Amino acid sequence: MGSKQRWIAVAALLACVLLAFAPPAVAGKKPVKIGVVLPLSGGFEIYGNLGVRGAKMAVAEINAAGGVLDGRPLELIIEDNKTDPKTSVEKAKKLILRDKVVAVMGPVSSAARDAMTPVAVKYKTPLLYGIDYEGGVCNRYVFLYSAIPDHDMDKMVPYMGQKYGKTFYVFGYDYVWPHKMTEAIQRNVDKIGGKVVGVEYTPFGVKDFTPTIQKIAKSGAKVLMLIVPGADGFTFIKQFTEFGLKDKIKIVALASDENYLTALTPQQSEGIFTALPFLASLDKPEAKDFVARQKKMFGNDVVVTWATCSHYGLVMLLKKAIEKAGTDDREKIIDNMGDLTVTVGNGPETMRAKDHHMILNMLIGKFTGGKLVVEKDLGRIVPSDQCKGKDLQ
Amino acid sequence: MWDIGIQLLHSLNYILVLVLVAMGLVIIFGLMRVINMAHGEFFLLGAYTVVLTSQRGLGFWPGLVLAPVIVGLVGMVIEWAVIRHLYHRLLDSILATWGISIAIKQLIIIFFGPAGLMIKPPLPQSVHILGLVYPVYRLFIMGVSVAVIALTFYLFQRTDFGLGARAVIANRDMAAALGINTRRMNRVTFTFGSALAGLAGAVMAPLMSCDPQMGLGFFIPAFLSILVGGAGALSGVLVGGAVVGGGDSLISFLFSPVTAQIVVFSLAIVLIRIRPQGLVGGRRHE
Amino acid sequence: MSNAAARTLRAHPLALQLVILAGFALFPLAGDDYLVVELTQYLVYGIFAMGLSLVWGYAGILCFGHAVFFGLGAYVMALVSKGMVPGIGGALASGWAAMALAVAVVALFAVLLGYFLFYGRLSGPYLGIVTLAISVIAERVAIKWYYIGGYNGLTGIPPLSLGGREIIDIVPMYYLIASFAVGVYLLCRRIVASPFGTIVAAVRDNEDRAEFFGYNTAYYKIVIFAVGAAVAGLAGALFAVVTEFVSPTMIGFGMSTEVLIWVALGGKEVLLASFLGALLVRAMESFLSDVLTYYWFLILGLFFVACVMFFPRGVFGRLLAARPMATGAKAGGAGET
Amino acid sequence: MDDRPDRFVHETGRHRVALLETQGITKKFGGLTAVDHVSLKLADAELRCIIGPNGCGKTTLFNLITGHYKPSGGRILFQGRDITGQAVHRISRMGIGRKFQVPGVFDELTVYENIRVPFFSGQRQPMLMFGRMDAAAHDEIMANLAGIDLASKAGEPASNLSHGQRQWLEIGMVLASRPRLMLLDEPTAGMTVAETRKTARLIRRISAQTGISILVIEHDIGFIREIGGHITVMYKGAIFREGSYRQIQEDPAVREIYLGRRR
Repeated sequence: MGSKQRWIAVAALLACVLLAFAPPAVAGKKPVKIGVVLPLSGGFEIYGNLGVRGAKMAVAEINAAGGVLDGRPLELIIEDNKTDPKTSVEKAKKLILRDKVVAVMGPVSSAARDAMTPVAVKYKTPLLYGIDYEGGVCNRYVFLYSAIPDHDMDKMVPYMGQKYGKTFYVFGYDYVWPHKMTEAIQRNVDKIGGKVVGVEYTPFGVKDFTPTIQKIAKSGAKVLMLIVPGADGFTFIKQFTEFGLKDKIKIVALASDENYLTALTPQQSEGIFTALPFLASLDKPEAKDFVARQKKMFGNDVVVTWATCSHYGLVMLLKKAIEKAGTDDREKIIDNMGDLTVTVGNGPETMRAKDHHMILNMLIGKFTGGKLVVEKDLGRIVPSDQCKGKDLQ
Repeated sequence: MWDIGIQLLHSLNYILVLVLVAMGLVIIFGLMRVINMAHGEFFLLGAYTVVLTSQRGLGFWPGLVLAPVIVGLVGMVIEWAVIRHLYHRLLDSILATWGISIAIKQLIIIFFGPAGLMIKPPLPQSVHILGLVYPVYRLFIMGVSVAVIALTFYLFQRTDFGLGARAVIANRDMAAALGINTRRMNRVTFTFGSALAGLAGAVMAPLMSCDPQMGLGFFIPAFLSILVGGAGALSGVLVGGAVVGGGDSLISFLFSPVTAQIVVFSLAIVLIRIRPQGLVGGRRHE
Repeated sequence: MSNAAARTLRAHPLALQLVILAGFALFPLAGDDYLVVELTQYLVYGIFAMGLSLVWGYAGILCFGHAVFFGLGAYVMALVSKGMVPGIGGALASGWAAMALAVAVVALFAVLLGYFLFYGRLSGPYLGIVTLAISVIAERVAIKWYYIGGYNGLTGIPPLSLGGREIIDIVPMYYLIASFAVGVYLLCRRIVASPFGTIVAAVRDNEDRAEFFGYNTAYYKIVIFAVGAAVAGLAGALFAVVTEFVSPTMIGFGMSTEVLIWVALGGKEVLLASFLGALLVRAMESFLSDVLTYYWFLILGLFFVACVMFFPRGVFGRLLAARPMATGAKAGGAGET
Repeated sequence: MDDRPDRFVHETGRHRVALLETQGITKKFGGLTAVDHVSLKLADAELRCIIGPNGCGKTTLFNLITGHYKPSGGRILFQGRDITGQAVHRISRMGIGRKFQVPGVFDELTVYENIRVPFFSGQRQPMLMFGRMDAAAHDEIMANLAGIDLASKAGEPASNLSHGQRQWLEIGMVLASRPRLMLLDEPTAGMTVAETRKTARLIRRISAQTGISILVIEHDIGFIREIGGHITVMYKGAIFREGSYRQIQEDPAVREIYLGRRR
């Protein structure tokens, strides 16, 4: 190959690389853009898809009602973060710098959220997070529509202890969220005078849990706090059931929701407990209405869970904040987002201004006969101040 | 003291599972010197064959029969299309099979979605062993594993095919000169190894949630087993499986699964470094 | 293109590289902010790819765990500059010192690992599997170790400062990383063209023969392994600066395989080809993976197989293969820095 | 061939001192004794051929000298130092260069680079990753290439060379490593008659101009005659005869072992 051809070929390839970056066409109208960074692949896509459906429905309803700021429509720009923190950062930067979104919604894992937070701060863009987490975030630019241990473990542990016995075993994934949840469980077990007889963590992707199951069986625990959501959790429950332990030891599966119904047989899921702010089977008018609207928009087979609600709620909060601020200026939206109340699927819920966490209505759910039903309505729960009196600003 | 018995039972279970997965790998590596990085995905294909038959209402058992056939055929096609061009390029065959593994995994995601899928347990009963409720299906797995090991050993130690295969392992050029069709031998071996991986996947599927990432979880321990035991001899995989599987199971029980993985992997690496020929590997030529 | 320009290029093969350099230098003038931010990150990946190119392309060491060095560099950078390492504070914890320390730690680690691997005469497939297992272990340890952030990683890594001013804005950051990329490229080229580089290539080609010429081949493998690792470690440290966070996904198997694909597709035997391979794959992924979703990885996987089978020198390898010393036309021809 | 003065002139002051000496060197493989108490002395600047039927232990003897095999018994002295059982690269660094039976060139490197690899083996320079070639080194490499008639192929990868050229290239490589002793294992295997003659002249010229001691394993009678020098005949692992070309050629016992082999 001569130098000339070589030069042309390289130039062409380089041009391809650079052209791939070409800026997008300018839109005719000016919608208010909301960025979404959720996992649509890579492991947590179940939650990602739920969030996307919640947000989509909220945007559709708001636009049908005339949009915001004198008729400007909302527009969702959805990016897949592949359940990966690096990609989350890339996508967040893209949404903020190129698409000029007013807010970024997502992601699912705490790791990705922590990675995205500096981006939100650097570019002064609100980050709207809608998944349960371990608590403790205090940041002007981060809003969390999340159940934290104050919401669930503070109620769940005493309830289980009273009903089934005060010996607990904790089995979780080996990362930050399960560890923090273990601390909350330990705190509450101590409070009721019970005992944590064993704590065990597992890496991702383990396929045979027999050593752990054997340990749990021997431990004398009455209640197993299972902090292994997703596919590995299904595998665990399946093997746990096969070893015939479900009758002796009650399982509280953290973050378990309606998705478990499709993955597990009724026999396998029977009797598992969970604590959530919303259940699709909740007998309240707003809950029934919310589920019906989801089914109308996404078909009758759609799974509706608390994650759908939280992302829907976040868009609603954002819309209220935009209207209250009267502008799409991001700092002004942040200033106006506090202490707003929305009703999604389970009564009115409020985003506190002082720490950007939610006052939620909580439920204890139980898997019964292939359904997830309400075992106990815990009512409105006000969590402790996650900023501990520090100033958010 | 029953604890020890129970622990032994659990360890044996995991060891047999590991050996079942590693068997196809060791045949391909021993005979063809090809590291099949797509082995985990062949396992995956086997598992998803069972998922498919279950979804179609055919249930588990037809899937169990179909899986080795289908995956064996896939293996045969891949051998024909890719592997046979790379026999003289060992490192390239690693990379190529690894590219294939990415493609197969993506195909599975495209057809079945990325989420974990579960099938109904085919043998939900359990029996009492050592005062322990033990699932019958686990006994079935152990039975299948023992049968596969016995069959493979029979095939390689007692049949003409096995004699030819061992001749090829010992000296490929000489075997070819003696009229053994090494080309055909490679094809048969790769197909057989793939079929074993498919069978392993199908057998293991009811135990767990099947997701597209499940292959890797078995591939690495299986491979370490082979290298620890010694790739040259079939019996190496038994020893290696016992070391890696037994170690993992025991440390999981005594400490935690996380520790087990780190410790077992590290020990395996050190063992491979000290004895590259494996624990039962023969003398190396000086 | 005019004939005169073509003639100039023919006369100076270096001009090709200068044209590419100019393209990168002028890029911020044309692109919008986001593109500059993206390209900044790709440049870091490109540096990482050059590190693997040295180890794999030039020394023939197939390493399935190169992200271990990348991740280690990033973690050391984060820990030191955040003042989380006991005993290291003050001036030592400044960004530049942290970066130097990151590179040094990675190089040292690679020497130890290399000593362990190469004096054991592990090679080919064994080395592949062992390095793969090492990357899995590294990721697992990073997830398990809470002091370094566990699964969530570390955030809030302070920016580098130059002449008393912090480099946080988009364009200065781009030029900072770009100059690192150019510097690393020139350095690596120099190494490759040196007598040392020739011997490394000889060891790759025929280890026994090289040994018989009196070369301690394990020593050469360890040194080039450490250099490639140090480059990856530098890339990791830069990555920590650019993205302001580190997490276990940067140290594990997934990242290791990604860089392997970039380098294989670009052309492992040529530094610049590996570098451009990283840029090309990342840029295509950024735009195609949204359009093609799952099919993107299917295509990438199949393309990778095709590349291994039919184009072992990658997309750019043949194009950019410049062997200045090969002709023997002029002594010292490689030192055109 | 060109007549330029060769650049690889070594000091040849200490004639008559045995450069290499094997004392009863023995190698057993299981029950087979491949090399059986071989005692051999090679003087400085000597050119010697080793002949013998296939399997008589010639190549094994080379492998013992270069450290590829550890001897079962006996000692090897090089320049009076005991080198028995030393590592391959150490022995090589002491100044024993070897050309293998199968051409051991670096296929992926250019011809020029092939010479470059051994060229630096005696220097500290390879340690320096940023070291450059100086003009003198370059000239020396080109002179070496000219000596083996490959200067015009400098930029081509070695895989492009013909079989004979690869053999010469390897001789050039061994020379570039500045050995005191060269072991050449069948340097003309597979060559045409013309190539063989050219190779013989090349080796003779190297011997005459550089004073390097050369030990050659060969079968080709024409080559051996062309080379001249002393001949050692090996048979069944042991030294069978030693003498000049004429003495060996006329020895009926030598004919016997060769004829015996053909039968």
